[in-house]
Amino acid sequence: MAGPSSYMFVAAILFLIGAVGVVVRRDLIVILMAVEIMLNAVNLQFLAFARQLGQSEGQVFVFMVMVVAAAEAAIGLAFVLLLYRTRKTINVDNINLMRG
Amino acid sequence: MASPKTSAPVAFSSLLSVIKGHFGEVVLAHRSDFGDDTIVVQRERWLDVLRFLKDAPSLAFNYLVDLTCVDYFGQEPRFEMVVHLLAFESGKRLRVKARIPEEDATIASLVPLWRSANWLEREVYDMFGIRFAGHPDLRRILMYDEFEGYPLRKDYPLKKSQPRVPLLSPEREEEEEI
Amino acid sequence: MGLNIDYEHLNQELKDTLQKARPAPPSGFVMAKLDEAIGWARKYSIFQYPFVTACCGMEFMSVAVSHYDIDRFGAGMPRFTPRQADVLFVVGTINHKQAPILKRVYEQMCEPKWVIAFGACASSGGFYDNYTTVRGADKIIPVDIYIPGCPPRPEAVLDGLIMLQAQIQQEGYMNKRKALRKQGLKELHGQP
Amino acid sequence: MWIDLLIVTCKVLFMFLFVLGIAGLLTWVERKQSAILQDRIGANRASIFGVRMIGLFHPIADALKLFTKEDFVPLHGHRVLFMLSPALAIVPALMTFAVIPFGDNVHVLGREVSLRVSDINAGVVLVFAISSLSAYGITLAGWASDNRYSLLGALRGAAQMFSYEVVLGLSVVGILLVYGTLDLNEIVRAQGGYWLGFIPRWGVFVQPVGFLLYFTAAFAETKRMPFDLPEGESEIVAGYFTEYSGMKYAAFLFSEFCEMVLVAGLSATLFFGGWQLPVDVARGLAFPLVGVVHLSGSWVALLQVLTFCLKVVAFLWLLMQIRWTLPRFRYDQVMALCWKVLLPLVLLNIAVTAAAVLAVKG
Amino acid sequence: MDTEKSLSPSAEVDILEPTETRRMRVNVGPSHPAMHGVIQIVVEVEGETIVYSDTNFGYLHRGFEKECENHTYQLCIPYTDRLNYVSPLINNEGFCLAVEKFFGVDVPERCKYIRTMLSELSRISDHQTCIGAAAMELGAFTPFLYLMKGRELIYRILEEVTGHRLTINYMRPGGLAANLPEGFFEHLRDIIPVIREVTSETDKLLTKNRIFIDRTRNVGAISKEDALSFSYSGPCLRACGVAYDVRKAFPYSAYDRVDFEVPVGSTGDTLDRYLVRMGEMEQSVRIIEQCMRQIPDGPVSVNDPRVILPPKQEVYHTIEGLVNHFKLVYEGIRPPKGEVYQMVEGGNGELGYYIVSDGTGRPYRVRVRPPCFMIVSSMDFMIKGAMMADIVPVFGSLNMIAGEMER
Amino acid sequence: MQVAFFWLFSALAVGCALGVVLKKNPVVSAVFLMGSMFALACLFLLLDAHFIAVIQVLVYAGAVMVLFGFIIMILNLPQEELPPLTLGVTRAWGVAFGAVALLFLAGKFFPTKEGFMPTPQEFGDVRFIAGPLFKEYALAFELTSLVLLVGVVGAVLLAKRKA
Repeated sequence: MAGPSSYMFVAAILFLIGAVGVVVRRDLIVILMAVEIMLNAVNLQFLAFARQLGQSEGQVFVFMVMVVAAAEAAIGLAFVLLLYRTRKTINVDNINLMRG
Repeated sequence: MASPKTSAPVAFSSLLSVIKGHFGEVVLAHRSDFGDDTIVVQRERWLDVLRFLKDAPSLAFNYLVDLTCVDYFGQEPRFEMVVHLLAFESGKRLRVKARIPEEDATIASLVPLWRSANWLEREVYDMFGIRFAGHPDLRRILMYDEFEGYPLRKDYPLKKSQPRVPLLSPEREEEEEI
Repeated sequence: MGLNIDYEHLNQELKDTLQKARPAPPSGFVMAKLDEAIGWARKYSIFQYPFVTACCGMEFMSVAVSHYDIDRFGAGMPRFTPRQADVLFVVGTINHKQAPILKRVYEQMCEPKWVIAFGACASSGGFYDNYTTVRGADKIIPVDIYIPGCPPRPEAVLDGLIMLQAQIQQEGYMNKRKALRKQGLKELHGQP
Repeated sequence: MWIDLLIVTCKVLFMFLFVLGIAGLLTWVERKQSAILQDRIGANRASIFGVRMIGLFHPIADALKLFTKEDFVPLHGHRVLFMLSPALAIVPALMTFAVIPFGDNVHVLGREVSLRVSDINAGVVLVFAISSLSAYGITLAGWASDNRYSLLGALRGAAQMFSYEVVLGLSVVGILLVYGTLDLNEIVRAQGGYWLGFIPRWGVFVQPVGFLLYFTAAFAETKRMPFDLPEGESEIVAGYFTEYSGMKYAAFLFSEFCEMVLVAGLSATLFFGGWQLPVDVARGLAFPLVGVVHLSGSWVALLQVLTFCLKVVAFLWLLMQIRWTLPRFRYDQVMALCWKVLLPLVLLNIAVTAAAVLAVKG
Repeated sequence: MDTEKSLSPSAEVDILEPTETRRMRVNVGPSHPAMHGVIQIVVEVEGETIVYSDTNFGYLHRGFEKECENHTYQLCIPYTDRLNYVSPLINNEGFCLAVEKFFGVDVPERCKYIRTMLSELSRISDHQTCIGAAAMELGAFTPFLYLMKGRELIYRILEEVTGHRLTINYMRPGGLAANLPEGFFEHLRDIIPVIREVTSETDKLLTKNRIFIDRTRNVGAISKEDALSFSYSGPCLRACGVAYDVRKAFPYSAYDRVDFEVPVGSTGDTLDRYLVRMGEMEQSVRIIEQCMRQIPDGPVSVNDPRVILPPKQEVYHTIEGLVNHFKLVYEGIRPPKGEVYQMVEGGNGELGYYIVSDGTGRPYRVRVRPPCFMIVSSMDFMIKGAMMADIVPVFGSLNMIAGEMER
Repeated sequence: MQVAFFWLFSALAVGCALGVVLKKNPVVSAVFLMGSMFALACLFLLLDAHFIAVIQVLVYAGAVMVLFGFIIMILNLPQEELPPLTLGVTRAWGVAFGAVALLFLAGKFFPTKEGFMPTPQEFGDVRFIAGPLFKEYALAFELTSLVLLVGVVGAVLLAKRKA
């Protein structure tokens, strides 16, 4: 039987991959994807705990996280588009100014 | 803009005198055989004359019907530019020509007057090799860029083809050429 | 008419030629049946690529309308991407400017493929014999069926299509056909 | 245990055969339907042993030919994704049928068996979840082909399917509010019976606007004629599947037909009473001379399945008819239709329905 | 289909110039479903909006003008058939009228009416093809087949008269190849209602179709002034609101004796071009009906040994006839030295022939004024800033006929 | 059975996540991310959260990832513009941190054998979530709708703005 600890382990690994991805990659879009992985890892954790406790709150939070993630993706990608228009690049190394 | 023939057409003779009054001796010859009025003008004044024909309110040949060229091979000057005009208001038609020598096959472009002259002049360039001074985009239009020579010149042989891809069965080709 | 043609002899000659061109029939009952089935499928499922250039295009449209209805033969579906087409209809005059494009389209088609030269111009250049026209599509790509006429009547087109169907039925399985075509091209180009 | 397994296998098999069979048949129907519409005869020459069967063998010939056609992979495309995307297009279309009920529960071998592959109580949402995946098939296909027409087609397809999914999902909310369940079988059951003795209690009568919106959005999802921009033949040649040949091309064609069947099946299930018979079989069938005939359970089940199939076929006919009548939209028009017309309408529909449900149920 | 990335003969454009998003360059044609196989439009799109386009053609240049210089006048007529191959009779007529202008011959009345009638039939088939093809490219396949069905009937009646469905070679300088066959008018009377019915069916399917209107209204609109500057003529010019029609302005054949209207549009967009064509089909039917009523009996060719072959009776029985026949066939008809320009109203507008004669049996130069050459030259101008999908209806409504445009 | 499925889908999810980070082509990354989402949805199913699983597929796989793909294709960047992985100083720190964390995980959190507590029958049901969602967390729910609205408006504003 796979218990909460197994899920925690998987979720942690996923989170780690996401975090390393954010640090290591330079492509802004991929960075956004890595953030999505992290959010999903958290979701998994939430659900595992909800299941363990037999409560619905965990699921409700997952719901909220998904909404926020979707909004984040939309805004983030719109930002990427705008960035590409102004800077002709989406490489984070080349984007080191807030203005101009 | 009404349909043609709303006002009486200008008589050919008065037209000639109007042009003469404005330019002096620019019309080299004129005739009107088979009912078509024709004037031959100096090549150097080509654009000016046509602009005048288009803009002068009494003439108003504002519609470019056609623009082409004829190769009188063996005569001098060799080429003849031919432009057909229509005065939209009066329904009067006029043919304007200019002779171009072979050694200096250039003439002024009519693109500033009519936009349709763009492609028509490209076609004449493609087919006869006449260069148009002031044309914005003079390149081949019907033939491909690799094509050498100007096919509608009288000295271009009818059957001299320039394939772009190697043709299959060349031996059969030779057979047919005989 | 006063022409004295030995049709018997001509027919025999034609048969012999076809026999020579045809690959050897597959050995074994199953293979033979499979061959036949695939030939059957191919002949009734002809997706055409209409390479329409000139006047013949008008008659090409006519073939599709209710009076003639090419769809009855299973050839009613034009595919405008060469990858999905089986039969290339070369409809109309090909000139030297168009030639590389025709060749390209033909090369883009996937095996097995056939070519129909639709009309006099595509078959032989027609009465255009000058600096710009290619004297027949077979100067550029191998052609399987020639439909004469300027332009051919729709009945002639359907007749040509039925002839093509018969030819497809005769031909063997794909690999063999591929080999055959390669060999043919080698002969045509005169080099490996 | 093994009986359950057997039953599930049977259901899966039946579902596959049904969908594949109907989708295969649809290629024939499409040809014949267009032929009838256009005053032609249509394909009829393919014969086996001299039997022509009004052209029914033509789809078989097509399939066999496409099987043996050369399989082409573009040199500069992404090879793996190019191979993967036809599967991505066709699998979701097939998967969604798992939750569509073909009939009421029946008793077989001493146990109650529902006539659908999977009993998931969030059926409606699952359908939309899975079918939203089919956008990947076309997007990746277009991208992996390394062809500009394909890429344009993929972009159009992604934008279109993405937009219409919103309307599609929301248009069903009205029905969900009325029946208060996400289970498709429950929805169908609630549509049994009559108002005033003769109007069937079908969803379309409670949600007429919802149905129209659903049908439009679903039609757009199938990428068929007025909405066939992703493959818009005269503009971008064949759109996202320009570079596909042979079986992979057939997979795309097939997925399109499967989606049509899905749209027809869902329309019937959600809005037209699904497997509900137009007559009340529970009281027996009254024939003029024979008298009242009572049917056994299995006969009723059979009739229900047949009714469902008939409804699906009727919708398919409608889809065909529309496809061969209308010209194609332009890209911005499709988008404007979705976001400026359908979306406000669908939100209004939800609001009105919610208010009505609240008023009726207290 | 990445047709000819490397073959493209087009001008070099710097696509690296600063833009908002990456431009994509798409080759529309030459072998493209909407381009009738012979025209290539290189478009650069930003998203779906066209920012630059370049039209290339010449993929059906067949050397018409060069061929004519090497053939006798009669032998040029089959070549004219293949100029605008959708309405070949009008092309025949223009060439014959031009040659007749050299000789100053006036063809018999019956011939004029037959020419008018057959020209109008050709015009109907031309417009049917144009509308049908444009509708098909918009995705409406069914109206296309309806219209083609109607066109098929016209082909059949033309075949009855001329012996061929499409490339007709029926008219001669000075008359016609043959008189009308028996039962021609009965047949014509039978098909006119069918043509009207086909037109009204199409009308029902398209004119009030919301999608069709959305796709065509305000798409590819061109103003009067621009249209005249581009030397527009025919239906495309009339859609802009200029009622210029060669048949009205410079009547030839029997057009001055029939009553017809010139349909005119207002905005010059694709929808107007469609509506003008629909209106013209109706007017053409009216002209045909009037011709059927007015047509007199009599010969169909002038009795002029300079242009028309003598009757077979004379060829077989008199030496003058035989010599005349021989000379006409072998050397061709010999117009006097000079040049003429003669125009007719073709399916696309003013179709003019400019012929230079050097007094021999072969024309020194034949130039055709192709109406759609000028019209298509405005293509780049019209589609700039439009959407990618707009190319299809705009191009379809311009009715480019490659045979005429590229000759 | 359950355990086998758990490990299968976990491996899939982790593998796909690695693919997202390691593959240099963003489209391939997106496809891997979709695979990862799908595997996670299966894991949710194993946790009896049917509804959430379906929503996961609908929202992530169906919507968010298509958006990603769309943007990647619109930009259509040439590959060489972005080298996939480079190790600068900060990145080296990142990787080092990751490695340490992984070791820590392996030591501390390695999965034990124990299973879940028994859960209520209706755990994955819609009603089970809907109750608290619309009662106790109604304010949060409404706030998320506000977030979504702001997201929509913001995205449109950003994308429409001329640079």
